Amino acid sequence: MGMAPALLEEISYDENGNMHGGTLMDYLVPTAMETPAWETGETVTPSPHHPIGAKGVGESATVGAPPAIVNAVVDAMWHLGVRHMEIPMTPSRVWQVLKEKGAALEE
Amino acid sequence: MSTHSITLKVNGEEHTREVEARLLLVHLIREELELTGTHIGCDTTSCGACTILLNGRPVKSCTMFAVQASGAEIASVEGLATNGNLHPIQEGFTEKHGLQCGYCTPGMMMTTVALLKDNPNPNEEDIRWGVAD
Amino acid sequence: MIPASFDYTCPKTVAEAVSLLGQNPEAKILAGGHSLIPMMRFRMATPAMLVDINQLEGLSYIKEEGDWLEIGAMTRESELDRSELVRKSYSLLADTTRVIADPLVRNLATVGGNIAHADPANDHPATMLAYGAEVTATGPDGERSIPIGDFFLDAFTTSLSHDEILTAIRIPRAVEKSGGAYFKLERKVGDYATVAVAAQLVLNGDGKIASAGIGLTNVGLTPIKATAAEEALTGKVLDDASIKEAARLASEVAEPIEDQRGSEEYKRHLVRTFTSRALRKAQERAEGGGV
Amino acid sequence: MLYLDIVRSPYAHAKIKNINIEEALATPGVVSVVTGKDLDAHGLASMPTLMSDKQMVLPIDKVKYQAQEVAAVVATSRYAAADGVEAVEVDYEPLPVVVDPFKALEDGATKVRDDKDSNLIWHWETGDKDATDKVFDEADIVVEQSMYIPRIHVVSIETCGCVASFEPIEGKLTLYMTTQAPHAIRTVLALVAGHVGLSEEKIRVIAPDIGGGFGGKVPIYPGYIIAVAVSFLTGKPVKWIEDRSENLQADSFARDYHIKAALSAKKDGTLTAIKIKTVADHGYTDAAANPSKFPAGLFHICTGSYDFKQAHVEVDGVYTNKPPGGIAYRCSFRVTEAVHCLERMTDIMAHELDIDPAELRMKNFIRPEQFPYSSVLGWEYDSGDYEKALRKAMEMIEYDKLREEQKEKRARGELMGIGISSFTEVVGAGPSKDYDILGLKMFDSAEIRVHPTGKVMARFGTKSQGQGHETTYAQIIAEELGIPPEHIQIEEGDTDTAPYGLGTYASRSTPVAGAAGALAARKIHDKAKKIAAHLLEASEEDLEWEQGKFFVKGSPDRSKTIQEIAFAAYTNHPQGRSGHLLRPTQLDLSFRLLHLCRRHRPGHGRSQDPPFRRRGRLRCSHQPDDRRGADPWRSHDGDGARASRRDLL
Repeated sequence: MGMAPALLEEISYDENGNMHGGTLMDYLVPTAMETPAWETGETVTPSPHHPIGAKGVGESATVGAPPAIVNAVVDAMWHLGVRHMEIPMTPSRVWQVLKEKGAALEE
Repeated sequence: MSTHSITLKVNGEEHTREVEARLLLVHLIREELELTGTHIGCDTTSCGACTILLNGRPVKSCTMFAVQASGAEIASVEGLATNGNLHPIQEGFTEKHGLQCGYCTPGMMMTTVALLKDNPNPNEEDIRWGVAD
Repeated sequence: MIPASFDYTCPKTVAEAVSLLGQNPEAKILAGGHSLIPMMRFRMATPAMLVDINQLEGLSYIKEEGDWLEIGAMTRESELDRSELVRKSYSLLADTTRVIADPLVRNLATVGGNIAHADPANDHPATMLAYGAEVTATGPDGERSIPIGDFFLDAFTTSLSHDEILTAIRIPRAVEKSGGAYFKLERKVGDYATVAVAAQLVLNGDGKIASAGIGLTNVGLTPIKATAAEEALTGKVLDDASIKEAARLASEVAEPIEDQRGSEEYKRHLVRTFTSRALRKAQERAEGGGV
Repeated sequence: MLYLDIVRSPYAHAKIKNINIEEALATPGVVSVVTGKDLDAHGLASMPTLMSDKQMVLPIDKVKYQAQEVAAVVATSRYAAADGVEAVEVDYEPLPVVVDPFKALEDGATKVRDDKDSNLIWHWETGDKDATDKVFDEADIVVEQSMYIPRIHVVSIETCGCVASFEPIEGKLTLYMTTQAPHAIRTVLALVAGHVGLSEEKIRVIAPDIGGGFGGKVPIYPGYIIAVAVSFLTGKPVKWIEDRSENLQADSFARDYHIKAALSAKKDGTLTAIKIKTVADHGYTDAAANPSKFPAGLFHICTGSYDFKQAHVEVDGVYTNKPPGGIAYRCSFRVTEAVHCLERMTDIMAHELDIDPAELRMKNFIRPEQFPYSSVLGWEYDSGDYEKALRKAMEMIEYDKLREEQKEKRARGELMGIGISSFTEVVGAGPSKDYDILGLKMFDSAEIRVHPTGKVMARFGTKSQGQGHETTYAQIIAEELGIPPEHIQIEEGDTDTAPYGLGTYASRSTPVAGAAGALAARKIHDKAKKIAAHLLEASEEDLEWEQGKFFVKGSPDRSKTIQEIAFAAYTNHPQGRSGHLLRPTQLDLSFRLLHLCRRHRPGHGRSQDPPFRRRGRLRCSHQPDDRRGADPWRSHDGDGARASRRDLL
C-alpha cells in the first residue's frame, strides 16, 4: 500500500555498477508483520465523460502513501530543523538525521 | 551425481519416482507429479509461494531436495478440496477476496491450514506472525 | 537457480555419517538445509556429496540432565519454540528462537545447523556465547566437548574437523534468579539481524550479579562474546551506571562494518541500546518478572 | 520441450573478447548455445524498446550493465540448461563504468552508447518558463528542495517467462507468456520478427492467469525474443522462466528520478507556481513505457490537485550503465514521482508559513465549481471534490485530536508526526490524442455474445493480473442487461479470441474496457428492445425496461425477459431482419476516453471503484468512437482497432 517504497525498497549500485539487493533477502518486500492495519473511506464524483462514471483507482494507495509517510516523519522532526527525508526512510537513515540534530537518545 | 528411487505420498496418493539427488522438491511436485498449484516465487526461501505440508508441517518446497521427502506425506493445495467441496480455508479466502493475483495464495492457504491446526482461535497478531514469510 | 549435481547419502547412524564424511573430503552435512540449499542454488556451494543427517536417530530432543539443558542438534527451531521447558526457564533461548528467519523456515531449520554454519549473522551463536554453552562433537574417536568460546574461528569456520558432526548443544541448567533476553533489529521478518544482542544474568541472593553473559550478532566476522562487559558487571548491582558501562564496553568490542543495514556508528549505537535493553529485561526476568 | 537459461554479465560495462561454448555444448542435455552473433545473422540481435530506443537482445561486442544477457543455453531440461550456463566461458575486458547520471552528463564522461552522441537521451520541458519566473519574482515566499526517488523494482511474485511454440507446418507461433498487454506484445513481436516470417496474423499470444504485473509485464525482455527465435529455428516449444534474481537484476526498473523543485506562494498560503528540474536515470536504454509524445510520461501532472497559475518542468533523460529503467510502476506513467515532489514541497511550504498542512491544501485545492478545469500544463480535469475528500479523511483519523496528542507528546520530548498527501492522477490510459505505445493509440475493446439461453460470453482487450476483471466486467454487463453476473463468462488474454486492446496497467481497464463493455451491452439492450417489440406486438415506444425484462407500459403482465428475447433472437426474429439480427449479437466496440481524472484521494487509504450507476441516471456525454456503431442493427467490427493498426503501418 505504498509503505514499501517509503520505508523498505531500494535498488542501488556501487561505483562499479554492482547492484545491491538482487534477491528478496535484500530487496525488502513487507510481510504481514510490517504492514499496518488501515481504514479506507471514499467520496464519489463520477466522471461525466464516462458511460458508467468510472475512474481508475488502481494505484490510489501506492501513489499517495510515500509522500504522506515522509511528510509524517518530517512533521515529527521539523522543530529539530529537519526539512526533508529521502526514501526509503530506513531506521539507520532516521537515526542518522536524529543524530545530526542532536536528538538521538542513548539508553 | 546420484539418482535415487523415492516413494512418497502426495495428497493421499503414493508415487514412486527415480530422481536426481539435486531435484528440488518443488520441481518434483510441479513437473514430475504435475501438481502445478504449488508455485515458485524466489530463490532464497523468502516468499512462501511454494509452501506445502510435509508430514503436517508447512515447509518451503523450494528449499528441500525431493530425495529428502522419500517416505514422507505431503499435502499440496490440490489436496485441500474433498469430493468436489472446497476446504473451509478455500471458501474463506474466496469470501474475503483473499486472492488478488492468486500466485502466492496456495502457499498462504497451506500455511493457514497449518496455523489453524495448531491454534484454532488465533488473534490478529497470531495470524500476522503465522503468515509472515 | 539450479544446484550443481552431487551424490546424496542418507546414513541411519552417526557412526555411518562420520565415516562417510571421513571418506569424502568434499562432502557436506545437510541438516535443515535452509542456509546450505540456497547457497547451492546460487552455486556458491557445490559440494560433491551431501550427507543428509535428517534420518539419524536420537538427535532431536530437549532435556534437562545434570547441570545442563541438552538440545539435540537436529531439534527443529519450531520444536524449541513450542517447548514449555524452554519458554519457562530459558527465556533468552526462547526469545532467540522466535526471531530466527520466519515460521516456515523454523519448521525445518535446526539448532545444530544454525550454530555449525557459523554465519556471524545467525542468531543462536550469540545466545550460546551468552549462556556459556558447550558443543558436543562426534567424530571417528567418539564424542568431545567444545566450549562455545572456542568454537567459532572465523566466518563460516568452526573448530569442528571435517569428519566431526555437531550432535548436541548444552546450556548450563537454569538456576534460581537467572534470566536472559535477546534483542534483535531486523529490517523485516525473515531478515538477518542488523544487530542483535543476547544477555544472560545470574543474580546472587543480595541482588548483585553473580555472572553475566553477553553475545553480539552480526557485528564481526564471528559472533562476539563481550567479555569485558561481562566482567565489568560481575559483582555489581545492575543500575543505570553499570548498564551504561557494560553497553559501552560491548559496543567497543563489536567490529561492525558499514553496509545496506547501516553505518558502523549506527550499529555500535544499536549494540549499546540493545545491550542496555537486554540487560534490563534479563534482570527483570531473573527477579521473577516478565517472560 | 526445450528449456532456455541465460548467461549474464558480471560486469556493468565490458568488451566481450570471446565466448567459449565448447564445454557448454559438451554438457549432457545441452542442445545449443545462442550468442548475439547467431541472432545477428537473422537480424534479431536488437529490438526496439517501448520508447523506440534500441535494446540488445544479445550483445555482439559489449555488455552495458551487470546481469545483462550475454548468451543463452538451450537444453532438454531446466537443470541441464543451468549446467550449460555454468560451463559457458566468457572473456571480458572491463571498461569504465558510469552509474551517476550527473557524471554521465559531464563533458568527457564515458559514453554508454556507441550509437549515440552523448549520454543525454533527451531534454524535455513544458510550461512557460518566463511566466513562471515572473511569478516567482513576485512571490512572498519561495521554498526549494532537492530530492531523490530511488530505483525500485516491480517484483511481481511471479517472474517473467514464456513458452514459445512455433509450428513450422502452419508457420504459426503460439506464445504463452506472463504479459499485461498480449495484443501489444503480438504487434511488437511482428515488428521485431516480421522480416523472418513472423507476420502478425501468424502470432497468437496467450496470457493465462499471471502472477502480478505492476507495469513490469508490459515490455518485452530479451529472454522472450530468444525463446521465440530458438523455437522458430528448431520448430520445438521453448520454455524460458526467469529466476527471481534475474528478474530483480535485469528487468526494467522504475523511478531513479533526481528532482530539484521550487515552490512559490503568497504570505497567506496561496500557492502560485512550481518549477521542477529533473534528471531521470534510464539506464543503458530508454525502455520507459511512456506515451511517445511525453518522454517523461505524465510527470507534468505535477500541479496535482492545486490551482496553480504557472508551472515549468524540465526533465533530462540520461543513459548510465544500469539495466533499463523508467517503467511505469504502481502509477500511471511517472505520476508517483510528480506527486512525491509536489506533496513534499507543499508540506515544506506549509511548515515554513506555519500554516496547518491540511489547511494549506484546502486553500489551494481546485474547487468543485471550477470543473471542468484546465491545468496550466495542459491537462483537463473532469470532476472532483477534493476538499470534501480531505475533510472526510481528517474526520476518519480524528485529525484535530491527533494534533493535540502531537502537541502533548512534543512537550514531553516525544516525536510524533502527521502526514498528509493528496494527489490527482491521470488514469484510464485511453485518450488517443495523449496516449500510445510505439504509435499504437490507446483504446480498448469489448465483444459480447449472448447465447440462445441468455448466457453471455464477453471478451476484452485487457488482461487481469488479479484486479478482478471477471467480477467487475460481469457486474457492468449484468447492470446493463439484467442478466445475472454468474451467467456472464469473461475472457481475456488470448489474442486469437479477444478483441484488440492495449492491456491492463495505469488503472485503465474499468475506465476504458469497462466502458466499451457498457456501450456494447447498451447496443444489445437496444436490439433486445426491437425483438421484444416484435414478440409483444407493441411498438418500441410503448415498452419499458425493468432490470431483466421489457414490458408494455400500463400492462406489466405483457412482458418478455432478456432470456426469452435472447432465445427469440435465434429462433423468432422480425421479418426482413433475419440473418442480420441473428448473428450480430457479436459487438466489438472500441472506446477512447478524452479525459479522465481520478477521484481525489487524500491520505493513503484504499478505495473501491465508484458504485455502478444505472444507465439513464448517468449518461455518457462523450463517446467519440461510438458514431459508427449508431445503427444497432449493424454489426460493428472494431474500427478503432483497425484504425490504430493503420496508424502503426
